Amino acid sequence: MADKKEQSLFEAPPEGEQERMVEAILFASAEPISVADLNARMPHGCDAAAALALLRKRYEGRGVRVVKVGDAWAIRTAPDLGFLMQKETVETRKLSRAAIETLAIIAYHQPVTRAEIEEIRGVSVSRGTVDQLLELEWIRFGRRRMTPGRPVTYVVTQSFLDHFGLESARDLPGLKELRAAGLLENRPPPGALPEPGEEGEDADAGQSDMFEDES
Amino acid sequence: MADKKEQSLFEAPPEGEQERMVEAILFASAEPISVADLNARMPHGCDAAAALALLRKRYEGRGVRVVKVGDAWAIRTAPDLGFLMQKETVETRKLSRAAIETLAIIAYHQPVTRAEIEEIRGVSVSRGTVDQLLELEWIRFGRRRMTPGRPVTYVVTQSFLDHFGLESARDLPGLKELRAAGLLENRPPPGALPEPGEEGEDADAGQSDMFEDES
Amino acid sequence: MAEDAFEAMDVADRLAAEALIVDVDGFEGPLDLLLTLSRTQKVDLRKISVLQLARQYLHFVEQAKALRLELAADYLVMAAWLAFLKSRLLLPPDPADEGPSGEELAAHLAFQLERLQGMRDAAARLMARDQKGRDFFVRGIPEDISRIRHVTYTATLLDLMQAYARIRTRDEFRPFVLDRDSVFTMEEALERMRGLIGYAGDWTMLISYLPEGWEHDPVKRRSATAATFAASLELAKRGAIEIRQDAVFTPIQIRKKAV
Repeated sequence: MADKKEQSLFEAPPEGEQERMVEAILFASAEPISVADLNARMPHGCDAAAALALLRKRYEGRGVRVVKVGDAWAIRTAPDLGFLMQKETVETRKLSRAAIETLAIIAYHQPVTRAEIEEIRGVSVSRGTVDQLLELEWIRFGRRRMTPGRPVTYVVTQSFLDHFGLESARDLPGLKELRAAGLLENRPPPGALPEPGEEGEDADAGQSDMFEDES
Repeated sequence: MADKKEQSLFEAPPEGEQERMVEAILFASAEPISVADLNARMPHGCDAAAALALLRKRYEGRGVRVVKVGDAWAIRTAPDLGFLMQKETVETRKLSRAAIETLAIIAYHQPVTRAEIEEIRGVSVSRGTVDQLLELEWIRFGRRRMTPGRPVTYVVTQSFLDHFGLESARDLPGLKELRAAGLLENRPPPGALPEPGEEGEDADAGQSDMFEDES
Repeated sequence: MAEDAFEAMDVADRLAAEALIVDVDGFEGPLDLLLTLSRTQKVDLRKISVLQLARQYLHFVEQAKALRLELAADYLVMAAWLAFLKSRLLLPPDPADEGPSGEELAAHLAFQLERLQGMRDAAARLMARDQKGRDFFVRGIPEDISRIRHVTYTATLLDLMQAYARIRTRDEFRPFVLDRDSVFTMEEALERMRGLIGYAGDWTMLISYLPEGWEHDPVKRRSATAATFAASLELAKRGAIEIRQDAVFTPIQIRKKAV
């Protein structure tokens, strides 16, 4: 590289070489560079303006372009490729416990009012949780309940069934099956009145009711 | 290539267009970008590897070059034009002789344990030396060696390859000669039976692993 | 072999070795010193005379001692080892000796020196390469990549079922309590009798103290009887009542104890 510098003392580098120099300087510079600055940095006898013109032409129609910024020059992405400068990331997160419980209650007890969900969960249901499930399109509003206040009810959607691979919400396993699958571990004490099976039946019954409502 | 086979589903952009895209993405980044990242950012059906090959050819002999760094790609100025870049030159901290030797040993013997580095240099490796190389991000921890004590190993990084303009660790200068001369073998001292630090066999296995990994 | 081992170190080597002493701090340990010493032999490292090298090193150490230079322990350890190696190389091999031969040890030392030299050359070649930020440069104005983050939420059927199971189980799960519908406790019996006993001045049948409605259901009756009997024993113990029974299996009677 040293010989190139020396050579320039006697005569200017060839045109193509000057173009390479402008290219390298524009590429590496942290800010746009004026023609005067280019000339100052290039070996004696160079004509930065001419080299720049060649370079601009070379980059015509390329993925990047040589553009004028004020009275300086810089290399920039071609405007039609700006879309490449964004990186879309998709993050998959698990539903919160509150959301999945609320969803489960809606699926098993639909149509169900917010008050009913709260009664079953034993805690209040935040607006955000319901909104999230609505946004996911896993639940939607059902008919209003014909009780005082005419509260809205929630039901699960076709998207919900698709996501969980269910033909209908009736296919959700009842408590009996959940227990058989080992999902219910806390057995009530023997002789305790509410028989495990009964509750399952109950849930099922409630469910089919609701579905009749639906159709 | 890939675009042909996906053509039936999606019309991939024409080759020239893909080349422009790779050009724009590489120009926009100071860090090397992997082929996988390129493909992820380009429209469906693009073949970044093919576009890279075209682009690399296009920039041959120009002021900037398309270089391979490990399994990633970057655009860098041509080394012969470095003299124009005084302004951009980064003053790197002078590395001590110990640090340079340690770096070389890690590069040529990777993955290598501290004990092996010490065995080769004949002196203990100071913590500061390794810390400095880690800080420069030229080395990182590799897999633990499966020998008693499970010592950590060191390997060189993509930043190392990038800094020294290497496509891969295989391209280290003189690697073949050193290997042919048997100087990269971890030869246990004669008469040393199963002594601590006798990881000769293992080290070799690990090493060829590493280099096979590269391909 | 023994004979040519005795060849004297020539004067130039001696001078070179002595010059090294002044610079002892400049060495990175014994191996580094050995490598430097080996250069005075001006031969390929593979053809180096380890015996001669050992002598050079030992000479170096002696000189350092004569000059009262403080040598680090590892230099002395190496000196001891090289003295051992020297004797092995000079003496005919003892067939009874089990350890590695002098030649093997010498070959390994030569290998170590060659390897260290190899790595030094490699390091020099590496540092002589074009380097980023010195010889070639990265893009000066990198463009920001805007990140667009999409968050999708997911749950599996199992999550759903587990959640439901969790809720339902919570309902069923309460602290363990016996079903007490048919159990009359001693405490309850005590409470009941304490209230009634004041009124009865004379002997009364214990059975008459059973709570109302417990007399007919056999299960309840059994429990109430047991509790009431236990309570009466307790009251008798406290000295509040007296108990009597005429014969085995005849009715038990109680009365308030006269004060």
